[in-house]
Amino acid sequence: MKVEHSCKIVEKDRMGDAVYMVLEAGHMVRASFRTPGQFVHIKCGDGLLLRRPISVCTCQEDEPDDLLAIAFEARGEGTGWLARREVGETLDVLGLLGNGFSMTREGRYLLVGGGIGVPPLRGCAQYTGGRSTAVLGFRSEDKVILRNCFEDECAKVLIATDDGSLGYHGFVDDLVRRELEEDRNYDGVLACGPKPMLKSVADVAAAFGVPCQVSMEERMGCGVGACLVCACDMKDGSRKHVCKDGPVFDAREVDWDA
Amino acid sequence: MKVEHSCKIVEKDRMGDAVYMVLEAGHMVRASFRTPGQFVHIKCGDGLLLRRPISVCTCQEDEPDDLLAIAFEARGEGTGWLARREVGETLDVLGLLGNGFSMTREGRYLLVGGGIGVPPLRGCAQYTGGRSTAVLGFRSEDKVILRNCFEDECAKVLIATDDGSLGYHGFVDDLVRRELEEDRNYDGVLACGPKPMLKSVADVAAAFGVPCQVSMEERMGCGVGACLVCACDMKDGSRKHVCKDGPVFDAREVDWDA
Amino acid sequence: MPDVNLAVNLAGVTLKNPIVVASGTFGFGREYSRFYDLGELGGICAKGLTLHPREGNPAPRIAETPMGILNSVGLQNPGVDAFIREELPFLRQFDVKVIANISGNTPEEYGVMCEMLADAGVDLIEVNISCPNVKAGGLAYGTRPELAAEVTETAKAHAGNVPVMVKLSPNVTDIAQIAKAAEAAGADVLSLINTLRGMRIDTKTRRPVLKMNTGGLSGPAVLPVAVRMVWEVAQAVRVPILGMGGVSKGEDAAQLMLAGASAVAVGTACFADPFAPLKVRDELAALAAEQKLSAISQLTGEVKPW
Amino acid sequence: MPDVNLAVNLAGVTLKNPIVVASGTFGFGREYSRFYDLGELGGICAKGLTLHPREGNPAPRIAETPMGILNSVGLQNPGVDAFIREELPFLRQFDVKVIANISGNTPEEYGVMCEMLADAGVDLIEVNISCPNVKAGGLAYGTRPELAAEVTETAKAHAGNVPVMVKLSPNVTDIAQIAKAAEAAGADVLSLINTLRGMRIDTKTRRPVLKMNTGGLSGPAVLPVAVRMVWEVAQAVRVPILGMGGVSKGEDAAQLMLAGASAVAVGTACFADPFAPLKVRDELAALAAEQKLSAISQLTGEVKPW
Ligand SMILES: Cc1cc2nc3c(=O)[nH]c(=O)nc-3n(C[C@H](O)[C@H](O)[C@H](O)COP(=O)(O)OP(=O)(O)OC[C@H]3O[C@@H](n4cnc5c(N)ncnc54)[C@H](O)[C@@H]3O)c2cc1C
Ligand SMILES: Cc1cc2nc3c(=O)[nH]c(=O)nc-3n(C[C@H](O)[C@H](O)[C@H](O)COP(=O)(O)OP(=O)(O)OC[C@H]3O[C@@H](n4cnc5c(N)ncnc54)[C@H](O)[C@@H]3O)c2cc1C
Ligand SMILES: Cc1cc2nc3c(=O)[nH]c(=O)nc-3n(C[C@H](O)[C@H](O)[C@H](O)COP(=O)(O)O)c2cc1C
Ligand SMILES: Cc1cc2nc3c(=O)[nH]c(=O)nc-3n(C[C@H](O)[C@H](O)[C@H](O)COP(=O)(O)O)c2cc1C
Ligand code: FES
Ligand code: FES
Repeated sequence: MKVEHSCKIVEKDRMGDAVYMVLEAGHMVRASFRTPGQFVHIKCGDGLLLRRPISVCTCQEDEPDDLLAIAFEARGEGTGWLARREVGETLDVLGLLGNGFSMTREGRYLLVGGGIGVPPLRGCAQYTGGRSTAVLGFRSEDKVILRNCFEDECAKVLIATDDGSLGYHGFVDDLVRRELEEDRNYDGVLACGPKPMLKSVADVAAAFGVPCQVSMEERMGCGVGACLVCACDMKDGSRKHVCKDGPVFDAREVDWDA
Repeated sequence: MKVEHSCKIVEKDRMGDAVYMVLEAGHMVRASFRTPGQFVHIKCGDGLLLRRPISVCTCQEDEPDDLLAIAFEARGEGTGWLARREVGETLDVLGLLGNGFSMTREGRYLLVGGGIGVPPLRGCAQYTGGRSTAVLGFRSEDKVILRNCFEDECAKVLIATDDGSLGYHGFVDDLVRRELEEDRNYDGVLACGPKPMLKSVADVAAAFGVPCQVSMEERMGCGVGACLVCACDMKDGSRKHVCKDGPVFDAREVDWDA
Repeated sequence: MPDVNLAVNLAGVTLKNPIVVASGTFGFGREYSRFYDLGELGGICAKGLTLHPREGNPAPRIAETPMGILNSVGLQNPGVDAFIREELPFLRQFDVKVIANISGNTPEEYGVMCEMLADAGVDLIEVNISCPNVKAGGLAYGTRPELAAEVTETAKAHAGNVPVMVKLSPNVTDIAQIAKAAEAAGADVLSLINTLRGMRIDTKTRRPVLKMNTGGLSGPAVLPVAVRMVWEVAQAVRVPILGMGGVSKGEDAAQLMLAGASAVAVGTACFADPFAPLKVRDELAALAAEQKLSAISQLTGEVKPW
Repeated sequence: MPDVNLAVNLAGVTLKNPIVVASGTFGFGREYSRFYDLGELGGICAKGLTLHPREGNPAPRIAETPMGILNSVGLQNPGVDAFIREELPFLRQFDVKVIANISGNTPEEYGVMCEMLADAGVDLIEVNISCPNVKAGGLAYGTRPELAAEVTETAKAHAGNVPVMVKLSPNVTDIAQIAKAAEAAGADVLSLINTLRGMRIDTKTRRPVLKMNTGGLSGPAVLPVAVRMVWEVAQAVRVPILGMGGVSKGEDAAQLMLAGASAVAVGTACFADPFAPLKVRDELAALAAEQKLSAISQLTGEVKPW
């Protein structure tokens, strides 16, 4: 695995509360891209010992530098620091790390994202060349991100908001159920978002017999599989590691009651 | 005492290995200037818990902001950070702190400085309106700082270098002896520099019966007299504190063998 | 934001807010009184006193470490007499609780000092059994339950109506054991943590930076150790706790309170920012207001362990 | 700059340089082998092993503190058998000393593991008597001299020719006492420090960040405690010391060596920078060259106390 250390910020946009950044990533994508859903591990200033994991939103090989887009919310000290970086500054980035969604370019997937879990699904949308359907959930209309991108890059986009200020009034799992009732011929459901949402989506997918993969979050140390802190409880009683075995897992393997 | 927190850097110059900076200091000088030889306590970045003490080189009341000049060498992490600050940035400064030289504007003093101990003596030179004599020692010619200032602001300037590359080849105490042999009518010897130098100068001054004051250095915590870490051993067995009782002490009171 | 009642109670002593300044980091308050009204604070732990004046250890007495400092002041102080004569009247000008901090070489010395200070009318006596810098006595009392108990008993017997607070050392295998011994011996309040013993070496000169070779570690670096120890002690005793160690933000103080502290002391943070105790107080109040608490004391011990 | 001989000796085991990676922070080396040749390191302490496989503690297992981290992994590992079968052959591909780290619930378990690992041919066995995360056994062994001695003796009796290194806990009143007990019981090397116990509380949820409530503190915050303890232990014993705790720069490693360590382990620093061990090695070599040393081992124990 090639690890690129120093990535230059070449684009930065605000999307509501979130920040979208494009990085020049050297050979990082060429060296370690496998499928959408991988992540990068970013050093956020000198005062914080731990890097912050952020999903790859989209990435592409390019000359001389690969390009890598991330989208994140400033939630605490680390992402707060990151949100204050400007175009031209460089970031210390480890990546691409982890296993993304197990998917093919020819496939057609139901992409289900909640809140700041939406960005990595954009990579999935692009990967499948416009064939997939996106179901995106947000708290309210002003939290909606990347909508235009998904509309350009998906066959169909359904939006839900918790307060009904845009699209369906309710949660994404309702929309997933409706969509699967109409059409269960998806190659899979690919989901990223808060754990309760993932669990509900996994239940719905299981009810329709559609394979479901979920991207899990856990606090990380090394980000590469060495320190074993990012444990994710599996149904069989074992503990796998989000950074190395994941972040994407088969929904059936995860112990949802842990 | 008024403490000004945020001082803007309005001038920055390199002087060989040293950095000269002028700060806009609000009402700091008006509120707390007593005599030359006081110091300021500067926060050097977020990663370092302790402020760094730096002598006031010169200062003046001004409107709207008093002006304060410091000169320092980048020796470690803190002063290294400080040396990288640029005009327009602001520094978190506590000051003016401590007791300077006990002197009068009408007096005529022999000002003795060694290396990075030279800057505060410039304030003494200005304070006595050109009447004083300066004896300045440096390691070599390229380490000489503030020479022109002293030449403008003193009746006489003698320079010594350890390697003889400029002026007298040897140490300042030799020059002090010579000067006092010629003229012992000084109101006092005021010295700042490394401890061995201070001791030698104090010995010479004592031999000629001229009162001598020395500016001492010690590692500091609070800088204001509360934590008692900056102990200086006195002849009488007591321990005074550089930040509050000093940094300037009567040379006869100091225990030079501690 | 709703108004939060900041007053807290330490064994009958009411502090107007839970922020105290830690012993040894604030002198006798004179210096910081030039920055702000000391009445803004809940309490002031004065610099550690001994029966007789002490000049303390030789310098250097301080070293910097990652997010911490080491000190080896060694209890420089003018003696309990001079404190009562010269410093206490000064402190009494302010509307703030005055806590005297004492170290003795023998239990008897603790007793004598308690009597003098109780007569002089301090609000609380903090018995330091944990100072790691003095070779005689200091360390041992804080590391052995039976010695901690002995000192506590003697202090209590001589402190009259003034509550006694015993200050625990973190340099022990089982701090809860020492805490229980002090409580059983009559301690009215426990304070913790004192400094962790540490060392820094100048690799160029090959000398320890501190002239005493080792010193006491304080500052943000020790906060997680302080939180853990306050939590352990809170589970072991019923007396109130003054928590300290590495507090520099309201959030840090809230952690110590949730772990079990009734009040919180700020020490090392004063060096970087003389206003740190007031900043911590305001941030803590804001945090409590956000959580819609009516009284700051509602934080104490409210951590929900897994 | 002159060439400095970086080789050091730990009880007959020659490390080509004094930089080891600390147990639990480097897995079994596979992950970092993708970043650089593991042969660049002096030694690798493998992730802590137990007799049977363990899944460790529930997440969250990590929290950040000022210049430190807390962990509560709880010895997740595939068991000593799987290590010997699957991991050791992998590590053997590299020109690096392999140190197995073991934790047991009983002295017998330590004995069984030592026998298996000695047969399998590891270079050194690190006996962890200090892991603070496992309720059974772990903590107690490291905090009582007689238990430390018992485990050490059993380990030695079963380790054959493989030297035994005993890893000490910093959560004790007197680490020199434990060190002496381990030495007297036959320990060939001592390693220290393991993690200091700490806690962090999320003030919003009022939950400890770690699911185990408390965890082990490591990282730069603990460096001054590590330096002090290595110095104390070095004065108390004659066996060589592997020093660790908060090393992230060559300067830090030099402090531990001057305090008495023959070699130095880098742990937490790997998380921020996978190349940290190599950076520390190079900076240490540069520092030694500046001091005109011909061998890095000339630093060991050379602190000049006041
Ligand atoms: C695989 C993966 C992909 C992610 N992708 C994205 C993304 O694309 N966009 C985005 O906005 N966020 C993403 N997150 C969440 C993001 O990592 C956290 O928001 C971030 O770590 C918070 O750091 P902080 O310093 O701002 O918050 P703090 O709360 O101050 O962080 C304290 C510590 O907790 C950790 N932490 C806090 N929240 C989380 C969390 N949800 N997951 C993991 N660690 C956490 C931090 O990394 C840090 O170590 C992802 C998380 C994972 C595990
Ligand atoms: C009253 C006073 C006035 C001073 N005036 C000047 C001045 O005008 N110009 C100038 O260049 N230097 C001056 N110094 C010295 C200056 O404070 C140190 O060079 C500086 O603190 C070094 O910090 P650092 O982080 O760069 O070095 P480091 O070695 O990394 O510092 C580590 C710690 O040691 C302390 N320390 C290191 N050296 C000294 C020292 N000589 N004196 C006190 N503390 C020290 C630091 O403050 C810090 O806490 C003065 C010192 C004192 C006490
Ligand atoms: C310079 C200094 C001097 C101290 N002197 C004393 C003392 O005299 N008596 C005492 O009980 N504690 C003393 N302490 C310990 C503090 O009161 C406090 O317990 C410790 O510093 C942890 O808090 P902090 O991290 O907020 O500083 C001292 C600490 C420092 C830094
Ligand atoms: C995530 C993590 C896991 C650890 N696991 C072990 C272990 O299995 N066995 C052990 O003896 N020490 C373990 N340690 C302790 C380290 O080996 C080391 O003693 C400690 O972290 C101090 O060094 P550092 O500050 O360089 O990390 C672990 C430390 C961390 C951070
Ligand atoms: S973060 Fe280290 S194993 Fe996942
Ligand atoms: S630095 Fe605190 S008393 Fe001088």
